[in-house]
Amino acid sequence: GGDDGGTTAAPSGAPAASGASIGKIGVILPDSKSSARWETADRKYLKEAFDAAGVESDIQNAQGDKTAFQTIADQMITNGAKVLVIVNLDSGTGKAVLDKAQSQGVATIDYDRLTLGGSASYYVSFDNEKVGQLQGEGLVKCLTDDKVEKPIIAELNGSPTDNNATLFKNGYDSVLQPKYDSGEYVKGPDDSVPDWDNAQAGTIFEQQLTQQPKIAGVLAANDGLGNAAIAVLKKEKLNGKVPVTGQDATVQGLQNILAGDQCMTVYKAIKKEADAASQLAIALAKGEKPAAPASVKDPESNRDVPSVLLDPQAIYFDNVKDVVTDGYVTKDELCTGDFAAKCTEAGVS
Amino acid sequence: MSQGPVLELRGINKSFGAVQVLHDVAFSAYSGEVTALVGDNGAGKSTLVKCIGGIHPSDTGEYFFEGEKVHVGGPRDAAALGVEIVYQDLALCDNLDIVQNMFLGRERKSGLVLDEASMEEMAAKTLDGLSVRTVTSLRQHVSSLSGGQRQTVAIAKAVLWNSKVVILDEPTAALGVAQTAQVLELVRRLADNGLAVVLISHNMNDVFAVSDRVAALYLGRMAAQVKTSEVTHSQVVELITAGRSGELGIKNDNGAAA
Amino acid sequence: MSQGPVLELRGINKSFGAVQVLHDVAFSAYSGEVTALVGDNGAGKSTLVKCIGGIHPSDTGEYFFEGEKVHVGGPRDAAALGVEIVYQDLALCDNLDIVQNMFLGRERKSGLVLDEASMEEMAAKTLDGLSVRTVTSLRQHVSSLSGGQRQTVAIAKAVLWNSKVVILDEPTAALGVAQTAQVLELVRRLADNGLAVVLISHNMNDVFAVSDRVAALYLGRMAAQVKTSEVTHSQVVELITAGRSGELGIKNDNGAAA
Amino acid sequence: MTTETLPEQQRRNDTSITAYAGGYVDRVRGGELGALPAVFGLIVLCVIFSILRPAFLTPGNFANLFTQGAAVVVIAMGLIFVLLLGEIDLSAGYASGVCAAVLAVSLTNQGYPWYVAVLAAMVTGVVIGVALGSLVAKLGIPSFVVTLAAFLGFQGILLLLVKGGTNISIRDTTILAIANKNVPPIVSWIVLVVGVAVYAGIQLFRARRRIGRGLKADPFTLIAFRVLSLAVISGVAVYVLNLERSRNALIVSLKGVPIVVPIIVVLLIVWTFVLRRTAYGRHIYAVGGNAEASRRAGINVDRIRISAFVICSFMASIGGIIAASRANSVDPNTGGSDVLLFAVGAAVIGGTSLFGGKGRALDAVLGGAVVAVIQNGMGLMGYSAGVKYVVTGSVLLLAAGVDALSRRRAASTGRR
Amino acid sequence: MTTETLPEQQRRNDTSITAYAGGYVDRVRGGELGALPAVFGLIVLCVIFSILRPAFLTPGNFANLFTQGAAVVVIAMGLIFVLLLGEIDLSAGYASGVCAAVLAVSLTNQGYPWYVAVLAAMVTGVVIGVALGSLVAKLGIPSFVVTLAAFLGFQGILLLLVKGGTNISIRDTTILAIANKNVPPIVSWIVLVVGVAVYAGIQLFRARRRIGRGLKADPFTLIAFRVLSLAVISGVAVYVLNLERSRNALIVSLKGVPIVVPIIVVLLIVWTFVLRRTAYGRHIYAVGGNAEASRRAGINVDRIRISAFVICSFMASIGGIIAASRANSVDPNTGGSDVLLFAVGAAVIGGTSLFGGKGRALDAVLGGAVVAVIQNGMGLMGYSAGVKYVVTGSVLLLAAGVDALSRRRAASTGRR
Ligand SMILES: Nc1ncnc2c1ncn2[C@@H]1O[C@H](COP(=O)(O)OP(=O)(O)OP(=O)(O)O)[C@@H](O)[C@H]1O
Ligand SMILES: Nc1ncnc2c1ncn2[C@@H]1O[C@H](COP(=O)(O)OP(=O)(O)OP(=O)(O)O)[C@@H](O)[C@H]1O
Ligand SMILES: [Mg+2]
Ligand SMILES: [Mg+2]
Repeated sequence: GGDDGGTTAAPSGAPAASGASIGKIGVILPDSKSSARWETADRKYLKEAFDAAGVESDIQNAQGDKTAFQTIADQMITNGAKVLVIVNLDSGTGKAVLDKAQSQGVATIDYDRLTLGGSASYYVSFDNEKVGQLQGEGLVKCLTDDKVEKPIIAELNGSPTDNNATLFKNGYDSVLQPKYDSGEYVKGPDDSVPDWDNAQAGTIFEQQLTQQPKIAGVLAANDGLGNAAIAVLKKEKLNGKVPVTGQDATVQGLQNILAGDQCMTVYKAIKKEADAASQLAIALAKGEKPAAPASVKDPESNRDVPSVLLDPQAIYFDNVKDVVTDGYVTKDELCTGDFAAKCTEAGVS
Repeated sequence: MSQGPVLELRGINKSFGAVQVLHDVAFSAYSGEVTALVGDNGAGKSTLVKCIGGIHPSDTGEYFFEGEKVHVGGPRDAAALGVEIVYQDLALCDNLDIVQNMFLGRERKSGLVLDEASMEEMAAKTLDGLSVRTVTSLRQHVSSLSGGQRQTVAIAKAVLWNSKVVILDEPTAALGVAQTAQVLELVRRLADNGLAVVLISHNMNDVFAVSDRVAALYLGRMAAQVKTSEVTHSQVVELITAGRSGELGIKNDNGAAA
Repeated sequence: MSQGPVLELRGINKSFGAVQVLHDVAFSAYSGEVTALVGDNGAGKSTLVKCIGGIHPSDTGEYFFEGEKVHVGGPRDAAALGVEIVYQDLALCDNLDIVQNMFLGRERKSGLVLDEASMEEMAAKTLDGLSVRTVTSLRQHVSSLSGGQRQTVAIAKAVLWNSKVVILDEPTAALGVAQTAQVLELVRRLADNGLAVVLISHNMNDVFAVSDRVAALYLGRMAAQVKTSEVTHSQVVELITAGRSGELGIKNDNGAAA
Repeated sequence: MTTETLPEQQRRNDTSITAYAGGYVDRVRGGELGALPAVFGLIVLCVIFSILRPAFLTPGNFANLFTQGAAVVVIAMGLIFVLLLGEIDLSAGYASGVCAAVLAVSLTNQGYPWYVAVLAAMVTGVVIGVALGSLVAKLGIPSFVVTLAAFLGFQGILLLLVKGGTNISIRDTTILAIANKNVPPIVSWIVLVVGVAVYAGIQLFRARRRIGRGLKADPFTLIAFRVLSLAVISGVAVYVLNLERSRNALIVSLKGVPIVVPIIVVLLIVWTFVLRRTAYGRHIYAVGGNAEASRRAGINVDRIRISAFVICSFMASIGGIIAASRANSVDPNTGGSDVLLFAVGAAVIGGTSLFGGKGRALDAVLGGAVVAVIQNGMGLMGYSAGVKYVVTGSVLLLAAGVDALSRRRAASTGRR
Repeated sequence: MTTETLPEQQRRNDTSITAYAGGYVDRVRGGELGALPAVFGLIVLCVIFSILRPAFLTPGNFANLFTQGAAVVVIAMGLIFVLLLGEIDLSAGYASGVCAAVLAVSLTNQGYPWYVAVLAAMVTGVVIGVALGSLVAKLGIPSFVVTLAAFLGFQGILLLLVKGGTNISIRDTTILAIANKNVPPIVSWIVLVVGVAVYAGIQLFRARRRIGRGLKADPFTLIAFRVLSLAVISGVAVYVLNLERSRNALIVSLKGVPIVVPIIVVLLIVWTFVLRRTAYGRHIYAVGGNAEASRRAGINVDRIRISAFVICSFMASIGGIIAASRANSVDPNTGGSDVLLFAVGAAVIGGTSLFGGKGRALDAVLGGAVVAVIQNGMGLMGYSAGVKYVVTGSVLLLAAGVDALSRRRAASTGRR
């Protein structure tokens, strides 16, 4: 937390004066509701990195609204940004923004999401399909540990309007589908949760369970959805018996893992991603042309986009401590009340 | 002058839920004559008028116009027949001005565009004839008019058209002395021009001053429809308050209203 | 019986936007007397009543009640002084029934709970006294009432309370013969009981039948306020339509309304 | 001049049940349908879902229905006060979210006991209501604009409270119990019997008093019929809810009336009482029906307006607490997405008018039930996201269409 | 009995500009404020933002304002027809999304030329309007419920059209030009001159005709003043938009009036004409003011209702096309999130009443401008997500508060 104080302070310092040296960097985050990471982690880390380099920055959030997304981009260009770092809401608006920036001589970076057919100079990301894959593998691991025979799997997918949710689903289905096909697992209910809304997720999962009382594993696309499923399972004291997956390594998710209610979560070391992006951005702002370690082929334009790709990490009870060690979650937040003992057990220090 | 009635209703029944308001009512209006429709409060006069105007569908009953049986399913049907009505609750649109209200539903156009100038001219002429002195502007919203001014607008609206039957439901209730005289004069003039005029009023002087026939409703039943010249003031009052007067009126009055 | 007036207004001016409706109007009402307020349509009678009732704030002017200067900022202030008004546009809530409307704002309670039974009883008694025969149920919504029935409910609502001044704005406009007689009788009775009654009416017969004083408004100016016994029928009509009559009335009438 | 007896008086003694039943049929035919259309729509929906998915008819699903619909019903109940005035509160959903966040922060971050946290949430609701109501009543800004601004503002406050998008878990067992635990069967039976007895007592007492004063009263047979229906319907509901519905009854027994049910019943009784039996409730209807007439009748219209917003936001805070309990956590979406639309929709489907002056607390429950049944039933169908939206919309339209068609008569008799 | 001259007639010749100006001041004092409050709120906002962020005042930002606000303004303009009747269309946002999706599918997936695709989108809009309008007018289901169902249904249809979560790119240059290209400067000057001349001509012609008939007409000085103001304001706007606003003009020149501007101006003129100068427009106001009186006047109320929904959905389709052009793509969120609330909010801020009977096409533009300025200005401020929501809400309230306070007098003179 604590992001508001920092950002509001920045623009109040005279923008034109200090920006003259190496120009300003604009960052557009996608929303604040699909995942906690944007406002709590990305904003913080990017800000820290820019401040440390003494570069002026403007970090804004489009709140899931494409129109707002484009408006913010317009405003940043108006405000004199030299580099634009965007997390697109969809490739269409993303491309519109990138093209407009390019036409105005503003350098661009695709952050976390590749804009198909876009013109970004660089792409920095975790692999979203990989995230899904880890979730699928995690669920398989927990089910195998519990030695469940022919488990019925329920899937709680992310927002139907969110392309990332589709990517996650591609990832975990690539693990689960072969098992369904071979008859090892049974495919149960499979629903999307509008707006990643946890309250609706609760109702949806409750109905999945009514429809199919023998659900033995839940693939929930993030920690919030996972928690909603766990809340329902708790009513029947099925929590801990039915493994549930997650994503984002939120305090809530980690605590659920410590309590044994959640099987795993996927941790994306956002600091690394943010650092990589901010380094590229600063270099671009200085007029340099840094090299990238990898490249990704844009399937739409067949362009090789210079890229920095980072690996997501699956978190189970045993390696919860990694997240704390990384500083992504503090021990104080995590090990409150009853969780202190669990933390010790899990080796969190 | 009296041939057959231009407007004739037979056997009209009308209930609102459990309450029967009109019982087997017959009513006629003749061209060139003023028919006064009288009755106590709640007798069903306005309801009868609304049935004539197609506002309420009647439950049963027949509707003849110029001798032919017609079906009036809504206000547009009535207007098409040439029946103009001033309702007691003065159906005006408060958010429109005087001219707009007067021409509502029958705006004058030149091409696609409204012909405001000619409408304003006609409205001014009609209102002038009704003794309204205090209206500051014809472009005033009717919501800001006094009670009498509203009533005048409603009357002016109804007499602006070439119709065959004009029905006025208590048109002078809110009018001043001079305006009332003007409206009564207008009523007479309309009848003399060959229209059938129906006038609802509680004022017996007015009724006797202008009407040719009197129809008295008593608790939803038609007590009598007679020539004005054949009855006296007090007979009509008796018909209104008791439903009968000597020979006239409802024979077997059991007094049940509902 | 006449000491000082219980209600007195002085120098009331009231404009709506560009239109000045009341010009320096003075008006008094005396306990035990019926004051008739007359005037042509749009003369400003209802506006004056609304200023008394606190519905519209007057632009300038003084308001005395029982000899003391008071400020009436809204309907609640007027009601607190003991002024009850029946407005011409009958302020009733269409979505409530007769009893609910009659006791609106002054419901009877036993403890926290509304005392429906006693309210219904009182309402029935009051309405019985006003000759309403056709109301089927006191629990009928007022939206389904006839014009006269609505007016009766509004009158009954105002006379239900122990007030010092009762103002009736054209109370008999929609009423039948019998009901009008009842209301006029009621007006007289209220005055005889020591209340100050103000009656607005366009009917000169009614005015002369019950009133002790006549106040005539002409185009927003007070033309005259005189004892009824001292003027003739035609003098009052002249005051209404021309603003003066011989000695009486506005001296330098320039006829400008606006 | 004649002083005949009022027909009213003639009717006063005509209080037989047949006359009453006849009157009811007439009223229904005349368009005063009350709860009928919503109930009818509800029955149609339930029959359809039961046929398509037998799981719909299980006791477990019946219990789920209540907890799933509770928050929307409670918010809708508050909204009815605002709607009765012809106003709207777009922010009620996020207001519930903010209150839930206050609850969660007090409980989890600050470690206060549950009653302090609940109090804090409710006070937040009241404060919000006072602020919104004052802006609408005193400044005269249209409520749509005020609450649209609040809708945005509260979204921000919610985000700030939950620190930019994290979920705050709720672990307090008392709060969690609200939406997740049940009343012991024996208690529910006792409450049911006492409740029905009290209801019967009040009805009889009132009828006695009216007859004592010579007024028309409900016939005793009708009262008996009402009491009996209440007893049967609630008895069946309690019986079904008291059946074992656990999937593994050996490990954990799951039976009883969910705790939210008595909460909703109490709120329904309280607000119905307020609206129908107090002067305040009467004034709400009056202001909604004709604000100017109410002002002339001496009602303090501003105060009524403000109070309605206070009640609305207060109920939103309770809705927020229920939602937080049900989700075991609070996140920036709590009270967001379609909560508000569904709550207003519930009120309107129940029969409340958006133009003011017409509505009952029961509307929220009936309309909320329709919304909850649709969502519950659709959850069993296993459609893909797109199809699900389309079918949900169509079903909603179907339920509302049944309602509208059965109300058609109302229009034809001139009452709208 | 006396036939005095009407004061009206006395006044008819009193057409001097001073009398007129006096009348205007009186009208304003009397509460007939027209566009003043919204304009005033707009100016306050612009001043504040300009002081806080000088970048707000650049030509580039001025041009952005138009493209940013265009879709909402267009949708709001259609909504005004529905609001004028006292109805609501919750589905207008997603209807624009569906139409945009039809456009995108026709263009990109089916490869039709742009005019076919635009036609398909518009026809979709009209069909939607007919469906919604018929359900409201013929079946009598409350519009809130019908359009809530449609709101859900269209979300689903949109998802199905764009196949779950992906998006469809638009590459057709004609469509892309709508929101992204500009009118050549010379053309805009010519159109401006011709437009002002035509306006002046119409005004003069009308005044002549009225005077010819002996009616009160606007004095020539007033007409001159109006024409001059129009010329100056639009002249300045065109001048600023024709300035070079590219940041590196060598690479690419960026100047001219964005193409959406003439589109909005044309729509504004057309709908203003329809509402003010045709019988149809008159009937819209009449039905919104008093549906029963309109029915009695012989107006086909059902047809008016249906047509209003048709216009609303048709305008939504145009809004959708503009949105698609601006976003270069269509995805399942097109027309979603707060588009609808902002559109209704724009209409209400502009001065349209939700109770019907009061509103103008211009309201959509003025209110839309307020909304666009707020979003534009907030985009320059660099707040975090939560703070931004809160500040946006407060600023909206501020703009509406200015409006409400300046309208206060209206209430005190008894006109609401
Ligand atoms: N929509 C309605 N629903 C129920 N009852 C109604 C409705 N409209 C009218 N009534 C009842 O029908 C009866 C006749 O009403 P109507 O308005 O026709 O009387 P009226 O003769 O015009 O009386 P008035 O002289 O007072 O205007 C009244 O008792 C009234 O209460
Ligand atoms: N709110 C308002 N705005 C503008 N003008 C108004 C308003 N209210 C009344 N007027 C005007 O003030 C004048 C006086 O109206 P008022 O209602 O007081 O007349 P009145 O004497 O009661 O007439 P009537 O006998 O017709 O009821 C009328 O010309 C009317 O048009
Ligand atoms: Mg009548
Ligand atoms: Mg008057």
